[in-house]
Amino acid sequence: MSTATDIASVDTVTAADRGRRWSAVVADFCRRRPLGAIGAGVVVLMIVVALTAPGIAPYDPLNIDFAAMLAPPDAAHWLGTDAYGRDVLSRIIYGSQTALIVGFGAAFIGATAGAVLGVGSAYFGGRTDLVVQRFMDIFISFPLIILALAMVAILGNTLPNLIIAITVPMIPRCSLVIRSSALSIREMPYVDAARAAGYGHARIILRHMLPNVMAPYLIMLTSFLGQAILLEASLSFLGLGVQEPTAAWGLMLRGAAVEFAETAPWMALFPGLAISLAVFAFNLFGDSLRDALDPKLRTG
Amino acid sequence: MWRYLINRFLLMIPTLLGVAIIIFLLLRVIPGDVVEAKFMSGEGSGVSNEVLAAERARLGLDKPVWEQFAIWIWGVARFDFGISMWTGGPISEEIALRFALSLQVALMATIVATLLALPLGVIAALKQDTWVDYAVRVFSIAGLAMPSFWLGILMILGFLIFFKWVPPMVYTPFWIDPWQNMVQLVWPALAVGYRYSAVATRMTRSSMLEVLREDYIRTARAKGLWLKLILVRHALKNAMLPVVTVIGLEFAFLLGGLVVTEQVFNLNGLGLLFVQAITRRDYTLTQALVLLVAAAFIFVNFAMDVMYAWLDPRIRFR
Amino acid sequence: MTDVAADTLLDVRDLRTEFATSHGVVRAVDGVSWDVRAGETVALVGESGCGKSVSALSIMGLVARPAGRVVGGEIWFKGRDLLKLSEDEMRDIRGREIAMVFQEPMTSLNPVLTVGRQITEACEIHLGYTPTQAHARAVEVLGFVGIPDGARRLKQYPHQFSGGMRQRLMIAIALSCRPDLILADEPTTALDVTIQAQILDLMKDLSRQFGTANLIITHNLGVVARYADRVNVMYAGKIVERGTAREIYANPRHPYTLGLLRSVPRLDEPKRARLDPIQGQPPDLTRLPPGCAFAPRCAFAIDRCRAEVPPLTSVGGAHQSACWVADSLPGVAAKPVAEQVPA
Amino acid sequence: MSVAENLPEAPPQAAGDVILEVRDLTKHFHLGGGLFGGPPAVVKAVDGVSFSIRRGETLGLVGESGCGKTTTGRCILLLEQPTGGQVIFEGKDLTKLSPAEIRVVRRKIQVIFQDPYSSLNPRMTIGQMLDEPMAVHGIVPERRARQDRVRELLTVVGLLPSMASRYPHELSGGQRQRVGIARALATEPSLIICDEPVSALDVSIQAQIVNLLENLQEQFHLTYLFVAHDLSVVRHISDRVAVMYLGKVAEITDRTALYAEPLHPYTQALLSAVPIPDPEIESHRQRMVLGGEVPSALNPPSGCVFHPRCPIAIEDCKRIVPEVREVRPGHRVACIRV
Amino acid sequence: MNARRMTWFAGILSATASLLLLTAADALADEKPRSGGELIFPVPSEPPSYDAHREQTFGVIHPVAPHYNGLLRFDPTDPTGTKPVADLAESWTVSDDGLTYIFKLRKGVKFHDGAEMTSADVKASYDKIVFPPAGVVSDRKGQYTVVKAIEAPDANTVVFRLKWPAVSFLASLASPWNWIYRAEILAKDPHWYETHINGTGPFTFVEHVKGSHWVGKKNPNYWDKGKPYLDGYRALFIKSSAAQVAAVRGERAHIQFRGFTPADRDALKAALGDKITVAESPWDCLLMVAPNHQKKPFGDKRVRRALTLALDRYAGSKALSRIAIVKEVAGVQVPGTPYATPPAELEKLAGYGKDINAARAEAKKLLKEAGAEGLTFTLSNRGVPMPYEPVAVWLIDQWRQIGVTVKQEVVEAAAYYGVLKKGEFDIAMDFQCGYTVEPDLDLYKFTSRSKNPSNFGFYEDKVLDDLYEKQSRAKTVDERKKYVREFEKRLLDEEAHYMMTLQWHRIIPHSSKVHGWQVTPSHYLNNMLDTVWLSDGPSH
Repeated sequence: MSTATDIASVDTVTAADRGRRWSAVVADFCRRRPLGAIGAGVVVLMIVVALTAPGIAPYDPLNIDFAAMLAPPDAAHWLGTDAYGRDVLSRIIYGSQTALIVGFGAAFIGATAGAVLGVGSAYFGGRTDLVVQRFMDIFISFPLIILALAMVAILGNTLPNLIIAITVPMIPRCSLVIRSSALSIREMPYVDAARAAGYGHARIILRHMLPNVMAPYLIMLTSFLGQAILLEASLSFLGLGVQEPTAAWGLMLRGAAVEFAETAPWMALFPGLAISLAVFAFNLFGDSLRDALDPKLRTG
Repeated sequence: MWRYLINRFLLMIPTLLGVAIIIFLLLRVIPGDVVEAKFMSGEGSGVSNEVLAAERARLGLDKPVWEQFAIWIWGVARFDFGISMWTGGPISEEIALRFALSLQVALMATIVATLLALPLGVIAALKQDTWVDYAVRVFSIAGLAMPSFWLGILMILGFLIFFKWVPPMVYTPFWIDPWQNMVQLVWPALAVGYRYSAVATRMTRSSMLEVLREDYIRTARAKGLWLKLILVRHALKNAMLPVVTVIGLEFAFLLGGLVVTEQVFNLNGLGLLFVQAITRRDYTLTQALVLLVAAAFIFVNFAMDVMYAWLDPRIRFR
Repeated sequence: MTDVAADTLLDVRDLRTEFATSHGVVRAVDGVSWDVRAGETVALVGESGCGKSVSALSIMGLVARPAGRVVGGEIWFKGRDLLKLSEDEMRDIRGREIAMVFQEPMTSLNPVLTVGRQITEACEIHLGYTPTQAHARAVEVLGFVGIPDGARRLKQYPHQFSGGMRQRLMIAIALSCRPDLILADEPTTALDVTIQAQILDLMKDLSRQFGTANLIITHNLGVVARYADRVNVMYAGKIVERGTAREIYANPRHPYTLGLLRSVPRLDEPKRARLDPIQGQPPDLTRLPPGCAFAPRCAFAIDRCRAEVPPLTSVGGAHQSACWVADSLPGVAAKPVAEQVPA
Repeated sequence: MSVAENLPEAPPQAAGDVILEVRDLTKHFHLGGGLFGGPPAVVKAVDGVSFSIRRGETLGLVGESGCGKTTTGRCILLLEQPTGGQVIFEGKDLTKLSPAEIRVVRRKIQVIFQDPYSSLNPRMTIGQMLDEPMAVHGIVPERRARQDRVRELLTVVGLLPSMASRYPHELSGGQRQRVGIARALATEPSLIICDEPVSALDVSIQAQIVNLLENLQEQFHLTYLFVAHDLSVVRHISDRVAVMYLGKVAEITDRTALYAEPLHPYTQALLSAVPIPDPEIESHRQRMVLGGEVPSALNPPSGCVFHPRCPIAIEDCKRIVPEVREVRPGHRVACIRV
Repeated sequence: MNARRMTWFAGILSATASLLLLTAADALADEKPRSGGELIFPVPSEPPSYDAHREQTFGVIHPVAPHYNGLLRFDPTDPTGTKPVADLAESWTVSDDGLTYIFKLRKGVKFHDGAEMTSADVKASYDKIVFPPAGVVSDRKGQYTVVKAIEAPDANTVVFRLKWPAVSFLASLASPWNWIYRAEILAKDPHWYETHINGTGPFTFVEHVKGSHWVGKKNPNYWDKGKPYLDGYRALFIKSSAAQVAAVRGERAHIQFRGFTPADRDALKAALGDKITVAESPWDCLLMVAPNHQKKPFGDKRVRRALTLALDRYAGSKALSRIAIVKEVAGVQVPGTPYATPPAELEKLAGYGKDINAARAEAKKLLKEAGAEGLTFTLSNRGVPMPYEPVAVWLIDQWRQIGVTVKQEVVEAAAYYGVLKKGEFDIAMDFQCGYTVEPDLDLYKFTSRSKNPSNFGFYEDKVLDDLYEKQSRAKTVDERKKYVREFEKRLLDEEAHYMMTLQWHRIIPHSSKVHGWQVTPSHYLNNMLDTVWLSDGPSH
């Protein structure tokens, strides 16, 4: 057979290529999407801060010191203290844990549940799709605040419940997006091939369709990350989020921070900046990720 | 097309019914009821259980849940939303002024968002990956990243400290005193509009980028058309379709979703009423509000479909 | 057809166009020269990625920026080097003097504008027509391309036309300003055989009628055989063979051309036991071999082919080939080199 | 020893028995409509198609886009549920099988798709893709043995065994199509539906794949239903050819007869439209260029669906739906003028 | 007037005189009141209905009270807000047995609709409160169980007959909730007043725009000639406290009658200087910690005592009063009011001592004895930020210092009483607030659970019940004081059934233009606005 020569000459992808693929992809992303790289950098920094909080925070975030109430930023308290004399910097550092847990928790659950529903709905189509979409319509048109209030009122104010409350409105949004790309993937010949090969529904959905909605999934995930952090802050601001004395950014913005906005602006300023920076970074990264992953927007 | 639109219109009914059922049940699952919220607020003496029971009976809360639902939904079907369990006033009266306010803020914010988003999004798309693009994206993402209540607090504080000025405290309908009305609402509209412009800017940019890569834009360029003409005539109308959707949906969200902003700017809008209604367990009012906001949302969705059909001849002539 | 052989309309000299990709720089068009004379039909033939479409876009100044750019060469059109013109001057040439027809009639028309709008706008801009004049012209060109009832159809939208009809519309748009040259990039690839025949016949007729020169870009050797006067065969960004259609088909002097002709089954030949494919895969433009780009797939390659790039040299009159062994190639009908029999 | 020797071959059967028979197959798609939408529009994508394929032969199915040839293939694969008619494969009517029985049948009927870029799951390696069907159907239950089989399959289709660890995007179009073929072979099918297997490939690659398909057919006694629009390729590979137009079979006969002496006016026009890569011949060729466009399947013409474009149509053609009848032995045509 | 009763009043008056209050009485006498102007004030809540008989929120009192009179009222110039004086009643007598109260009504008082006010109206209004007809809700029925009958023997006389003598009865009649409605209207529709206004008060109703504002204008026919001084008033419904402060600061409002935070006070004072006058008073509201006696180990009084011992109330007062609306360290009565425990005596109670280290050492010891070292529990708190949240944060920190780990669980406000009632908590924040400081009203809450459903400690204590009865029927002020003191010691020290945190502190920074208004310990009082005037007329 003559095919042997033909193969040898066309084996263009070398092992070395594959080895440096990851680092090359990262380097390429940084070069082509500087904004996204900055965002990713901040996100990584945030994760590091959250993980090493006990090591880097100068004070115990729960430590009340009435002697140091409302102290302005100085050498002892770089970012000042709050109304209970707690160190603002330490609370921001520990607050990143809450933000990341809520952010990643809600975004991951929301995007994943949305993806499974979206792909399932698209795959089965017909009546299943119609019913699932009606449910998504119902939930998407439900005012967010009511959902959050109801969840918190029914389930209580704990962190997991907060994550659930934030997740619920994300699911239909994600499912809509994922469904539309899953609809086109369902028409892909490789899904037909899987059906023709006699695979079960679960295998086709999980192995052949889900991995292929990774691009929209990741995009939704990163944008949900920012949204979840912001939502958590808003809910906390309304008193529906995590509760004192937990260190959380939204919580730090509420109550005394507003009352003392004029006389002790550091109390509201720094947590507000932390929220903005975190959400900003996640969005920046997510945006660039979308540009990079969405073939329609690709340059060159 | 008509069949399609009628179909979409009719699909609104099961969705709204679903919303109605869920909010109805949700409210009954939440601990506490309006009677408890009202008489056990702690500022008065203990109220006897008989009084509570009598009040519940008066409000019909002692009836089986399905019966309560049937009574309510029958009223809704006749556009009678009943009376507020908290104030005893007709729901329509409770909502009227707040709705006008929320609608106006939503409209103004949408205008702000659109005016910001379209030019910025188009410019960013045209100058993709240049500093202009980066600047627009940073500006818009900053809008997304800043909690709007935070922005609101900063704005109000800024006015206070630098201008010793506070916006009017009470909503004056536009037709009574346009100036007072604007002076009060323009700030929240700006704060919210900026935030929502971010969503629309991003959509405009990506939609524009997508359209600019379309074959027909290449065709238009090959015809030797002016860039401006290509943009306005060939690109914008196509790129607008998803943008219009996003703006429409955001508008619908704004109607009932401005809780925090309303709080910061002290606007007596639907969002605040929502929070009040549910924290007071004012079932009838909460139900009516949820239904109203959901209906607005669904209707805007439907209107978007109509708009799509109108903008896109492929649908119009189907 | 009058003899205007000396009347060169478009003269592309040593054109180079590059694209920056994440894998490196792609020399999509790598020092290509060819010309088109008034009224004739020239073909650019090659497989996907060989640079034929990019050549056309380079002429129009429509290479997608910032990734792609023309880095060298000259494009002489009616005494002017198009590469030296400003964007405004170029805009006056596009559509007015050189028009282009694209491959995908389904996506190349703007879905939200009426057909009339899309035909008339070029006339209004380039020829200064009033809307009324432009409308009259649009009805006229619709007639030329065989769409009756023009006045009514101008009010319709592209989706109300079938694929073949849309390609007629594209041609109508191209014709509307009476250009001297039409660049047709795979104008029939997306169409069915019977429609393909209609469109090609139409283009041929129009070219005769108005004396418009055509550049047809295609991968379909049959289409070239039927319609082109002269043929340029491209491989990996370079022209590997050129000549009149008859010369190329009767006596191909490049192994690639030869391979292409041999590998397609033909309706006019008895069925062969097996086809004679070109071995290997199309080249990766980011990592071309040092010598002749075709050498790795070439059955006739010698050592020199792998070291030195062969220049395009004459193999008889205007017939040119870029091959070190052009003279020793067998004919089309010759016995295939490697008979494929299953093991 | 050939690498392919370990592959089980098709059971030795007398060539010529009918492996697949399609009887009066119809497939209608309903557009629009919905919950409250009133009567939906019906597209008759496939409208009463009948043919049979004998074991070991290749039936070419040609026609222009929208003629129903692909849908016919998909109905046989049960990717679409036929609206009517029967698909009898090895004696069993596929339209009446239970889901469990369908699973078994799917092993025996495989498919090769047109677009080598979208027919491979981009998130799976070549090895996983070839391994999966064998694991699911329990053809090779042992994991290590399956890996050996994957390597064999790759060799059979002319790829390097090492490519098992690659992802599709690392391969060229021709290589991907080879993977597609290997995947079809993995379940040891007896019938393969080739849905335009070469039309998305570069000219220089098409011939490689056509040759490969022919070699494999001989090696494993495969039966092909070769769906394509390229008449030259169909002529090369098919034993018999069916021409479809607007959901119906216009003409069906063996290859030689069809190309030498096409009877249906549509077949004649189709053949005449194909350009021959020889300017000499082209300049003398008489061509029959059809006017008009293919009508919409939503609203097909009355009588003979081809009559509006037919050069020899008469009044009767507008009324009479022509039957597919045997005009000569083995040569069936749906035209009242023949 | 009966001699014994006179003693009573003397006692109260002498107590009043000895008050130590932060703000001296406004310069009512210094300047002559000026007429005119519209008083603008934000109201943080909106009236649910207009009928105060059935409502509980100051959201009704603040905008609606100026339309009405009661039979009695609390003296608007009294900083303690404990002195009942005449309103529609001109004078009254009490029988010797203390069972019959006879009120003579003013003549010539007219409702806003022009109808003459008579004893029938007073009787009908009180009948509605005390003996509500079917379908009418009266929250305060329980407060008037002592009333046997209400009679109107003639147009100007109203007689209340009691079942037993009650020393607090006059204070009950001075309740700011008991507006006098027109009998004829009530007879036709007992719900009419829920949605309409028709009173005898100093201001008439102009409009209520839901979600926006309430406007009243001067009643030209008001019976108290010369009053009111204001041309009218405008109540703005503003929920956000920041916006309320901004309104005062931007001089878009004169005063907010409920109270601002210390931060707001300081900011206003800093920004407006002399234009702002700050009125402060202890507030008759108190956050208490209720340990659930049914849950282990809170049934053990050593644990409860340890928890109250851990609280450094004086340091807490100093710190929290800077950031929250709490300040005074108090027992069961607002400091400065007649029955309040003097500070020196208060210090003897557990957790009120000045030596916090000793107290904490004792607390740790008690915990150890009770086997509750390293105690961990959840503090259930009501979802109202101010002052619940700072107090909870403080409590958690205080308890941490005796080795007790506390997690806060915040329950949304409306669901909170469900949690309390069902006893689904370890330790809960509880709350009491009254319109006047009066032991009968204030102490009832702490009586046994079986008598009193709002006892959220879930305990039975016959001794306390007995002491409550005794103080209520005490014949002299001193006797009553003695019982109140005993009650307090048993409740807070011996048994530590409940733990008091800090007394609320009412801060009213208002425009210096506002005169004639006296801050009191209750935000339900002094809202008739008849005595209020603006120093330089209409300003907005």
